[in-house]
Amino acid sequence: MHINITKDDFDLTREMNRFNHNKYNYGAISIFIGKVRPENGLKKMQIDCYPEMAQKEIKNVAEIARSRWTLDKIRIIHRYGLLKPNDNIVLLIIGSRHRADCMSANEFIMDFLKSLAPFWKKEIYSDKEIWIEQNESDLKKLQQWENI
Amino acid sequence: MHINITKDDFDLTREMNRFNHNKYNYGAISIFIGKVRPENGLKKMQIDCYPEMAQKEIKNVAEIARSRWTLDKIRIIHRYGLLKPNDNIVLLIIGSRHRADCMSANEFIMDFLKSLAPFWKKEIYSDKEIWIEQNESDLKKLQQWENI
Amino acid sequence: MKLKYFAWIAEIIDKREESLEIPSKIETVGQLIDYLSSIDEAYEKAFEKRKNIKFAVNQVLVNENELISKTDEVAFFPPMTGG
Amino acid sequence: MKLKYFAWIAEIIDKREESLEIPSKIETVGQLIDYLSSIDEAYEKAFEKRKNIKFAVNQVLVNENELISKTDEVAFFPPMTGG
Repeated sequence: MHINITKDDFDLTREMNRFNHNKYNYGAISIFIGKVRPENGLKKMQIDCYPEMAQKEIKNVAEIARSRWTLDKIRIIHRYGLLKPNDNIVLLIIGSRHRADCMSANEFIMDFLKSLAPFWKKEIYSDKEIWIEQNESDLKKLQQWENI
Repeated sequence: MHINITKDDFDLTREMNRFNHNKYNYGAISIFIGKVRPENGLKKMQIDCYPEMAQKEIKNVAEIARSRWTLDKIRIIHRYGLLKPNDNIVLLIIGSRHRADCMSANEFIMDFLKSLAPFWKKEIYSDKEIWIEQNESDLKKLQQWENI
Repeated sequence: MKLKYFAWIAEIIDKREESLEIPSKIETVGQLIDYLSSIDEAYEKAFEKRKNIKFAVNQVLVNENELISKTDEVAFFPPMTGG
Repeated sequence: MKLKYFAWIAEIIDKREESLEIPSKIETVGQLIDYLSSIDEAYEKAFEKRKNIKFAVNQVLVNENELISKTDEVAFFPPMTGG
């Protein structure tokens, strides 16, 4: 399991090479990439972070995913700092023997990461700055996992 | 929407560049890669295909996904022919504004592709050849989508 | 009529495709299967487990009652296992 | 005690972290919030909407009743919005 909380950008090709290192040879790989969505007039996105806690929480969530599904490798990168529209924020690569496992784990980890990992986003426009609030639908998604 | 039924291998980096072409700028990208899973003693995997029908069926399924979720771009490559363990079989890249859309659509398309797209896999061992049979759990997954 | 076979069905029949003159009384896919099975043992063997066979007319999945005509492309194959 | 603040809480308090001597009668996170709010308006304002604040002791999410000691790192932040 590899978890990296960083200000640096990531490159999918390089990360896939690292993921495939050591003869990775299972059948299914699920990848998710989250970027700064270009909203009307959005200049920058500030992502605040508590890195020591983020590392712990993401590791916890990934361990839970491992206990729920049969997973091979997990690679997670989450950026923080001052980003521009279309910049990468998060990368999640999960490998498993069967596709359902890596796909479900991918969704699960992203849902939990969204509400449990200590990151906070601020949208910066030319005339205002807005801290994004946690949204209802994200919380509902979390609860769904508890009923499975 | 781009659908390619081909004997040729694909390269994730090149396909991502094509996907991102024309200023792709939404927030979420979900990728799935399916490979030939190296089973004990497996020498080759023969994938038979009815290309004209595959093109139609995959397009249909992608259109249904588009009608169910808010998706931006879809790129699907499915290979056929004689493959080796660990070779690429299928690549699916879906972009959307919100992560739930591209993740669900990715799972949906793979589930349907598995049972509706005309591809047939034969495992080739040194002493035997086995046509893979459709499995129960794949059919159950399909039914789940109908109840949503 | 253009006929196509895939996977183990193609192996048993030992052809991937062929063009056949089909008697005009053969109106449905089901009747076509019965007819083919009657003219050659290879078809009979291939179509033996009827429930395990799917068919498409002009690249669209259909059931046994689907009407067919001379200009159609009819394909026979096992349940799909791609992806 | 080492205190950390994030997002708009850090902006209102105008600090990202500090080390403070906390009176020994302060035993829980809830009491710490009350104490900080009593000594300076900035804390009071930051902690005003108590329901909107989460806290971690030594990088673990806890509730207001969590016991704290001098050597702990206590962090205050809004609900997370990463991913």
